[in-house]
Amino acid sequence: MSLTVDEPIARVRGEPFAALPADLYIPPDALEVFLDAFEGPLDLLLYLIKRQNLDILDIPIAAITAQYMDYLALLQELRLELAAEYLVMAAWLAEIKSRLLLPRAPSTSGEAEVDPRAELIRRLQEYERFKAAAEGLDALPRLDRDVFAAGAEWVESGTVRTPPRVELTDLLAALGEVLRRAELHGHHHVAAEPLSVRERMSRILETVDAVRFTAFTALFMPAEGRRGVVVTFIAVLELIREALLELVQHEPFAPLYVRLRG
Amino acid sequence: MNGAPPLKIVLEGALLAAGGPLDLARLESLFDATARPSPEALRAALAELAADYRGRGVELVEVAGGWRLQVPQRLAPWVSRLWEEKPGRYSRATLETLALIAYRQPITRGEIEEVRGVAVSSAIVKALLERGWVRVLGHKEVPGRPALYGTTREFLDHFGLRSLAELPALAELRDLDTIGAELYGAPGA
Amino acid sequence: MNGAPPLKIVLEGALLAAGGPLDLARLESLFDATARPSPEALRAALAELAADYRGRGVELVEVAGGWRLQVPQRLAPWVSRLWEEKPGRYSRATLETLALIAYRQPITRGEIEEVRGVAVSSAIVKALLERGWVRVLGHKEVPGRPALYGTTREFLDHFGLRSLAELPALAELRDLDTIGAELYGAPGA
Repeated sequence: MSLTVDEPIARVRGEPFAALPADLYIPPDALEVFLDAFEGPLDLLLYLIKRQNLDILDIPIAAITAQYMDYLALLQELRLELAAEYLVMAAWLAEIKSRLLLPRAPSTSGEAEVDPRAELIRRLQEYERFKAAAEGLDALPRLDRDVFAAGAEWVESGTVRTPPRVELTDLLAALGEVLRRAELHGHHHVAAEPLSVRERMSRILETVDAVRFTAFTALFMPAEGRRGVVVTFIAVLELIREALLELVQHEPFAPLYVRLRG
Repeated sequence: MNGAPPLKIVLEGALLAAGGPLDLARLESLFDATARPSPEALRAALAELAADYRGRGVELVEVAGGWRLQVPQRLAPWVSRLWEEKPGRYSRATLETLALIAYRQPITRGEIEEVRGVAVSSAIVKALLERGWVRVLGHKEVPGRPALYGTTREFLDHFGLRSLAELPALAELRDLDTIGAELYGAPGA
Repeated sequence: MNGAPPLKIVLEGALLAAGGPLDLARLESLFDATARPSPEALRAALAELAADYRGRGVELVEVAGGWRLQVPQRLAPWVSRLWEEKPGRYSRATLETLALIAYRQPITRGEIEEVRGVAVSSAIVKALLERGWVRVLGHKEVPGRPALYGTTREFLDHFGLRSLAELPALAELRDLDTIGAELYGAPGA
């Protein structure tokens, strides 16, 4: 992340904004995207530390805490919604700072005194490792983005007599794969439609005729119950929408008929 | 990067990545308007490729949908075993076509191609029709009156389903993968 | 037909027809038991193929699922135009979550949140599961029995890795004990 000072005075949401906290180097126009730019309090702290070329193992807790608080104050001033984690971190930093300021209590238990910063440093280091790991992962050549599976058509020959067996899992995997690709590469958002509707659409197409009219009511089987009727109804609407079916009514309140378009 | 790769290499990569036929217009569209090769240059590069593949495990053929790379028939004794093995399998293209017909019926070939992003060969549709899993339900009333495909009773029987509604939802895909992996070891490609 | 084609040509055809990775066992199974090439012969033929492809629009790589033919990265500027849109970039939150699952598996969502310092949205975990890169390995025997996540073979294949050991090395954690000493003088008695 490279955020530099470009303009000493800037406008934030149209309002001139001059009262920047000391040591705050983020250009004001970047503040609005603040919460998007940082992945959380640890990410923000890492940024504050890196900006001053400090080592994680040697952070001046008072200075970093002050800067962190400045950010939070500014964000609150801008009425940006703060994730709770940022406030938890603020409380933690304040606690560490106060413990460092207090005189060291005489060791009563004989145990080594633990640096109150130790846990913070451990978490910062740990987060930094995985932040770097995520970048490393993103840099790997990825299928469909950087490299592409190479394939050529296999035209089935007469030598295979036994037809291939297909498991349901194969079919599902193939569907998953093709939908994934479609989503990856374009806007073909294939909506999940209830299959019962799709099946009913096929059934209706089989029963209706292009010449002869079929009574609308004949498409319904009351024995199927409410759900069956609804499925049929949606299927008919879908077929009409797709211009496969034509709905005809000769006069108001007369019986409805359907036939195949064309 | 210093300099673009030779035209034929770009075409080779595109044809392999597409896994289906690409026509001249599609091949042209791979290039910036300023660097677009002429149809003659494309044809010459395709001819070069075809010559390169002599004796190899791939051949370039011109079909209705454009140019397509395919595995030559003389390799059938070996390659067909890929699908003949115990969990015998159709090609990825065939399975995807079947899956789209099953889940999106009634559907036209054009609609399948739109989702898959590449042309669907007639051989695939023919194989599914011959297998008795797919049938023509009717024709869509749009220019060309394309056939509308759907699955058959036989298809349901093969998969032990009473109705299409029993087809697993896409969300179950991962679970099935896990189960499959546990039962059979790693699933094949 | 006089004589079998060279081993590497058979492998080339099979890998292209499969359109995805094939492992050694799968490649062996293409041949009659009597004519089955040794693993060494297969490896040698694969090495020959890899050499043949130098400078071409295809390359041979070994991934978790076996050997795969792929269109090399340097052709991406042209080949990716086959699809209208660039594949979506993954957010940092998604990548960090994926990295934690990859390096720290089996791991619970709570453990991921602890390292990242922020909540992990369900949408991210769901997307990784649906993508097939992550799966539930089991449940941790602690209150709530949270799911333990791990990566899949598909994840490795997708990122061109043969195993998790090939992931880029994690940065070293540095020792904390020394700081305490610096701050307080001698470590506590």
